[in-house]
Amino acid sequence: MKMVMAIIKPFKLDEVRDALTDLGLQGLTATEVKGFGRQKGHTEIYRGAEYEVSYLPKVKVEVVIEDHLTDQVVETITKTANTDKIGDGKIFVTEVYSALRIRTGETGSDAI
Amino acid sequence: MKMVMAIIKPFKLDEVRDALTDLGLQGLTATEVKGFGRQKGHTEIYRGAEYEVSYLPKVKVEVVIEDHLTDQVVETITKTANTDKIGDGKIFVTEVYSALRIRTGETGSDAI
Amino acid sequence: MKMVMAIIKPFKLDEVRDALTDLGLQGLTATEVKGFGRQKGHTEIYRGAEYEVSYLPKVKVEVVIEDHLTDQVVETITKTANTDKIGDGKIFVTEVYSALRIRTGETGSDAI
Amino acid sequence: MFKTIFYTAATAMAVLTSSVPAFAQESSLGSGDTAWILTATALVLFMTLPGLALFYAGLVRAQNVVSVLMNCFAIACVMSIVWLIAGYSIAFGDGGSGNLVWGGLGKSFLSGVSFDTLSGSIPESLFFTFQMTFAIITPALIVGAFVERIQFSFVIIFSVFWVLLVYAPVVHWVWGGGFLADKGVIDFAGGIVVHVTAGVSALVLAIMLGSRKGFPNDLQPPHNPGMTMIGAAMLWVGWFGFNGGSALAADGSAGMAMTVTHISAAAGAIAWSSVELMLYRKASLIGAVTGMVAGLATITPASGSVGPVGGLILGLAGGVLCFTVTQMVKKKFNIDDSLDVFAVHGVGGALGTLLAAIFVTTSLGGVGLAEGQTVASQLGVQAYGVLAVVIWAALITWILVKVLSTFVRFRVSEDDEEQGLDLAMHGERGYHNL
Amino acid sequence: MFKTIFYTAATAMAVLTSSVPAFAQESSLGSGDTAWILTATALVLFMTLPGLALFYAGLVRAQNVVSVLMNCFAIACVMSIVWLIAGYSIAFGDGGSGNLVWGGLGKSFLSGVSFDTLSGSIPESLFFTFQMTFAIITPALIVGAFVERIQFSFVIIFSVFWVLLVYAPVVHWVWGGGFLADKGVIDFAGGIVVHVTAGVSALVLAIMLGSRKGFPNDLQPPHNPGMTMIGAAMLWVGWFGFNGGSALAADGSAGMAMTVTHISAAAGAIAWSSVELMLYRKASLIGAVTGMVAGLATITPASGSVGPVGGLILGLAGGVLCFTVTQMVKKKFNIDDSLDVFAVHGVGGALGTLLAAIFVTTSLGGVGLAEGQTVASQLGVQAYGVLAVVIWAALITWILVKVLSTFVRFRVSEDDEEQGLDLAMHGERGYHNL
Amino acid sequence: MFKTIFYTAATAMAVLTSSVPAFAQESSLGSGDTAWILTATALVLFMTLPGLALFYAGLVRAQNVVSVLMNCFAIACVMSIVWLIAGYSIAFGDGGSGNLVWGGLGKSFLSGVSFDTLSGSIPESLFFTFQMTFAIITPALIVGAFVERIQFSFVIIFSVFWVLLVYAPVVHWVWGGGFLADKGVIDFAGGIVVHVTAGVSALVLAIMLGSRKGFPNDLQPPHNPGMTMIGAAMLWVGWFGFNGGSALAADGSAGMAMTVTHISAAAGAIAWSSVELMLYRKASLIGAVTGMVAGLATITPASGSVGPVGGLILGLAGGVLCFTVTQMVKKKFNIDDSLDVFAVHGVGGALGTLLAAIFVTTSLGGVGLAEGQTVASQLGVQAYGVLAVVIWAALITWILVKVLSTFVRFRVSEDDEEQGLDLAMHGERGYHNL
Ligand SMILES: Nc1ncnc2c1ncn2[C@@H]1O[C@H](COP(=O)(O)OP(=O)(O)O)[C@@H](O)[C@H]1O
Ligand SMILES: Nc1ncnc2c1ncn2[C@@H]1O[C@H](COP(=O)(O)OP(=O)(O)O)[C@@H](O)[C@H]1O
Ligand SMILES: Nc1ncnc2c1ncn2[C@@H]1O[C@H](COP(=O)(O)OP(=O)(O)O)[C@@H](O)[C@H]1O
Repeated sequence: MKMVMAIIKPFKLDEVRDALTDLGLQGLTATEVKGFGRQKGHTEIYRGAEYEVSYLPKVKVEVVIEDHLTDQVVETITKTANTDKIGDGKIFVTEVYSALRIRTGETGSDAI
Repeated sequence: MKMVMAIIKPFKLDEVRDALTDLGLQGLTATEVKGFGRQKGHTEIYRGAEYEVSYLPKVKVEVVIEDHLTDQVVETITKTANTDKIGDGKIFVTEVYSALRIRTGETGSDAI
Repeated sequence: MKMVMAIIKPFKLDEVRDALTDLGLQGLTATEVKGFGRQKGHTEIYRGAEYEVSYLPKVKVEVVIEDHLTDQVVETITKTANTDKIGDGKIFVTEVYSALRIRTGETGSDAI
Repeated sequence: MFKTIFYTAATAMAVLTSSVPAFAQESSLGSGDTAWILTATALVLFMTLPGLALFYAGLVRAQNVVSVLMNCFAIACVMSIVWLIAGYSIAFGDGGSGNLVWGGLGKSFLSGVSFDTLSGSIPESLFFTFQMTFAIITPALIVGAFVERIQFSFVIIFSVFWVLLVYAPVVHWVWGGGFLADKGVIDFAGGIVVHVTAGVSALVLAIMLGSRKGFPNDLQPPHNPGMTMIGAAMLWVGWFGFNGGSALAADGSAGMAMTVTHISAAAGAIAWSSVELMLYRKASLIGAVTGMVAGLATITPASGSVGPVGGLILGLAGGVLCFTVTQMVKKKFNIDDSLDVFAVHGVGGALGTLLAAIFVTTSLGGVGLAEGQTVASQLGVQAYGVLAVVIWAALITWILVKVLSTFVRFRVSEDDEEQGLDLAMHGERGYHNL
Repeated sequence: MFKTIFYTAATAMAVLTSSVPAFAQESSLGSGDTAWILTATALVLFMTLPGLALFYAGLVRAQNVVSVLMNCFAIACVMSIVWLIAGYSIAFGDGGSGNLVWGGLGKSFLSGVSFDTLSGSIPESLFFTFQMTFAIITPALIVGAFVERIQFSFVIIFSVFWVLLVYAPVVHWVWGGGFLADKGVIDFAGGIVVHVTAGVSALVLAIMLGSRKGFPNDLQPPHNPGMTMIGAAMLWVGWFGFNGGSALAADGSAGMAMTVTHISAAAGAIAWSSVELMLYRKASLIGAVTGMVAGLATITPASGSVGPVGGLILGLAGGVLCFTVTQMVKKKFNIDDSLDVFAVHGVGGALGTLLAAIFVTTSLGGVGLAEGQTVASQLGVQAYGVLAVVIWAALITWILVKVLSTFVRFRVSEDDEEQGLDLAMHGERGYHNL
Repeated sequence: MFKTIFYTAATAMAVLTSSVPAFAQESSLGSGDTAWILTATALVLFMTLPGLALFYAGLVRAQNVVSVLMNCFAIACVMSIVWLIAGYSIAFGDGGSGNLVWGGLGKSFLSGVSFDTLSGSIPESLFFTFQMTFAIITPALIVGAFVERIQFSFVIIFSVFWVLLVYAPVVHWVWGGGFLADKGVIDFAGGIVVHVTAGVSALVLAIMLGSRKGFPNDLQPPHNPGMTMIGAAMLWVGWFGFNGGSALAADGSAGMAMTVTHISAAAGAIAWSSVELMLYRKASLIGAVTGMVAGLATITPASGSVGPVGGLILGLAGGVLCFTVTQMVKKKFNIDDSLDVFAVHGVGGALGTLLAAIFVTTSLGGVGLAEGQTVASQLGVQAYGVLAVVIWAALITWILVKVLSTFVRFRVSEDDEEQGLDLAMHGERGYHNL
């Protein structure tokens, strides 16, 4: 199995989730994160003092899938999360050694 | 080494941590996440307008362990986090290439 | 490619990021997490009732890099995040199978 | 307010005012009355700052919380100066031959008003400030229509013209001796003057501005219902000053106004919650406090005329009707009057204005109709008043938006809307919790 | 309140009232007094909405914040209508031959009360509304006992019966000419009427409902101490209206009531913080504001009788005693009176009621005992009053819970408790910060 | 306050007081005046609790929110007792031969003050409590200078001495018949007494304590601008009691004080926002509310003397000047007066005190100079007053810090500063949102 981890813009989460559901995926996990990258943060000024906010709010999507779906999933996310603007994010794929559904104890591809 | 990543129900965190401590593990990291899965979110109605909240609050537990503990740890989490209800969550296991304790520079199994 | 995942003290985030930027890295992702480890939490007392807060606020830094940078990155983080006090955190390294920049579709080391 | 009473219910008032001897001579200061209006002024300012601001801010996304607070705050500041420069004069000046339509500019900058000038039994400086707090909250009410997508500078510029061209003239018509006062319209504390003007203009603005991205099915829920409830509670408390203070005296009229105001607020909340319970099997906090505001808007014009049972019935009616219209505006007409300004304030204010004609009768516990009026004739007068103001407010708002939007940007860019107005308009974020 | 004074301290009051000529003739409206009670009414409503609501809401889990706010808000709405329908009449009506125990139903719906009906020197409509705000906050205080696990509908139904069967009768006994007034009980602003009734009923409810899951060792800490402090600050400010307004006049009695109230609040906070410092080496914000409430509950019954030094001592005593009982209830008796209603309000109110008998004496700076009373005899009267009300409140609460819980669900399901009442009961969440 | 008026502007006041007959005989209680000061007292307490506390708490890191709230709350409690024990007596007692510098200890514990003792037309107990709320907010203002790094116990101990040695004497000098009153200094509601004393002492403290870690380039932004705005709104509303209440009567002076206060607040906000717009192209919420406070601080000393146009100009001047000094303190002098107490309060208060000499003239709409004064001579008196108090406040603060810091820890450890004072000092955290 693989875990596809995508860092995307927060307002794209719903679209990405819908697109993955359309592929037949049943679950994913999302986390609010702070992104540092080429896209720069901003400066806030309070009473004339400047405060650098160097990060941007992003969402990290983690979805575990069967190996053969990898390309399809990566492609789908790429297409859906794209806005053609800097800061659209990244997709990383890692290997998952095993998976298990807590409720039933099922493992492997039954678990995801 | 392995990283066991478990997505569980938030109120199970304390129990899971206690159970892992009983196994002799000394540390873990928990993150608040939003889970999308078979267990569905809910609808909130404000002034007659419906708002779908499609995710559920979950906690992601990440714990890095020596290889030989993998089965035991997975089993322990499975048992402790189980409520027999949908949405109990998943356990994923991935490979960890190396580990290091920042304070001392120790590496490998000494680091965790 | 590798993903270096470091659990550090929150106020060290800025320094770590600056140090990695100095190495030429262009991006990373940070997440607020709750750490459980040798460093213990604290007890809060409200109206005479005690509440154990067993976790500590930590920040998880995830940065994906080319393989040959691994040692350098781990070393840099170790040096920067160190305060010589308990709870300084850990660094874990995992294998990344592939990377992709959503905006451009670039992959591999171009993507990070 | 008090002038209306003079025109429409002089006989009935005789009973009340008998206990306030100072009233007769007009020229002596009543320290009890002054004490109460000083307080009432503080209470009505409190309704906007922070009451209404919080009420509205809790209902938007977390990325727009600063923007909503800032809209209300900036309106409060700018309208105060506008009121000093010309608003008060237009509303309460002596318009001479044109007095039926406006009060002229003779009282600009409070010219001629000194420390010891009186207005009834209170200092005129105080009457000015009390009225200023009304001139603050009325344009601030409109904010609910255009949150999360409007350009900040447009809000301010629009509000300035709106207060001068819609609000101040209508105040003059109803409370300043203008043509509606002449007709005998009953509007004790601003059902027409405040709620109908704001509600109608809000609807027009919402239509012209267009819906928020995601309306109606993909919006984010109110980010902080508790904040909305705090604001609502402050509105309730402050409304005692709004309606009770409109008696312009510390007397039985103020006391009864406070009583019926309270009863109507409670009844409005109960009505709205009951409808929710029937429809959704759950009563929400946001629903309850919205019903409360509906009850308050409904009682406002009638709060000097009706008794406790009248208050109860107006509150219940307001709660149910405003709920219904809220649904219609969103679902039938697909209009994104985002925080329901028209449905709650416009409709509530109009409803109360009409019902006042019925519940003012002594048989229903009210102070009684003015001499020569019947329920039917008074109802006609009330409807006439509402209609005239609806047309005026809608028309001027439409013209103002058309004209101003050629000079000032009206709506923010899509990117700014997505990111939230806090950063885009004010360079601030509402929450930094790490 | 003022009636008590007539019964118990007529001589002492003569001094005070001499400066309020209107008092003698009873039939003329005092605009200064009216101004103050209008204000005081707003202040007391402010104590509940949003004061108490915030005070309590900050102390629970983030998943129950809406629920606590909604409990307080809904109680405020429903009790207002109950007060109009029958509560006020039971409390302040003329019960004829049964007047020692209740006031009958003759004043239901304020029947017979018009715009110019007076009660003392203020409009009766105002007196009604002022008292209504007390009838709101008293059942709202009980909310602290059952948060995070009670069924919402039970709260409302229970509160209706409780106000009619416990609160309104006790008001009549003490302030409405009932048997405790007859005995000469001193309870200026509601130590017995408000704090003892609420505190005792809270304890009974907490026992019958059972503890929250996780009590006592595995609870989550208060989710927002700052929210609790905001609420506490509003309680302090509002209490000026509560105690100062209970003079029902703007005079020296009101002034001194405000002074001793303030001193006692400050002293209570200092006392509680000092105990914390000694025990834990840290003074917490939640501790300080809890001590403040203890000081306020303690001074309440005595606030028309004692001088500044009396206020200081009552506050210190209240802070220390309430802290102690807080520990006992939780740790010794293992009762989850979740937000310490009994320990803070019940105990504080009773303590102040007893100490009033001592500090009322002129040698200690008070207004003096009523003619014919000694400290000992007055202490007996006070103890009798507290005891009678403790028994009545406990008994009726017990019966009410037994009976009502056969019709209405009392406690939520375990799942709902875990998930939090906000979603389970109201379909809302308190915080949506993304 | 009122005494100043007697000394400095007796002629002008004659006009005003003519409408308050009770004033002449001094011995009879005015229930309208009393009603207003009861209210004003509640309003001024509300300014600190929770107003100022929230205003400040929103500006710090989330890890210090409890600490800031606790500082304000604890100061309120402790200063109340200090005021009872000695502060009031030092300020308003009769100092006999030393009366030019202090009032002695004859009124300690309100000795000799009973329920019916009057001060002017209000109960002296009420005058005491009204003044107490000033003695609370003034040291609480200083909190802004040392947040996020000071030891809690130092705050309390320092404040006790500061109120006794700086605040109470200065009150005596200006309002209690001391040497500045003698000179004829105009300071209606505390420009010198409150804002200059607090501002100057804040600056000295900030310098002696040193900057926060990360100052000036690496600080975290205000964690909750909305919280700051809520506090600011409460300050605005409460300031009506502060300035309007300083008339100590419900009359034209109070009415006009409220009017000019409001106008100046609005003008200050507009001025500050305009500067921001010019410099940064965005107007921030925090900027607007800071300008509002600057406008309020500026009008405070002049609020009994100037007319509406005076209020407008003072507000604008205050907004611009305070903004400028804010920048200078931080950027030029590199002083971490963290929440700009000196730049906003110290400078605003001093500016208003000086400008009062100009705008008091009848030709500019004011009440007129005292007999025998010219603008120039009055300006001299005002400058003399400001200077004397600046020196005294700075000197005593410096000595106090030097002496006290040898007994009590002054600044927390670096670890505690990093972790935040909430946990380190109070064992609490501000937010627990899971
Ligand atoms: N090497 C990396 N490792 C982990 N996360 C990264 C890395 N580079 C970028 N990111 C994440 O991706 C986000 C977008 O990257 P950025 O460089 O801003 O734009 P783009 O994706 O268009 O190249 C960043 O905010 C950060 O969260
Ligand atoms: N394929 C997946 N990849 C990542 N996370 C998943 C995946 N499937 C489920 N999850 C996580 O597990 C949680 C529980 O899954 P769900 O399908 O609701 O119930 P169950 O665990 O009982 O099958 C989800 O809320 C989500 O956070
Ligand atoms: N085995 C582990 N797996 C995952 N995270 C861990 C593990 N051990 C420790 N951590 C994380 O590292 C943090 C620091 O660890 P701790 O034992 O407190 O101190 P130190 O790093 O000095 O050994 C913890 O708070 C936790 O977040």
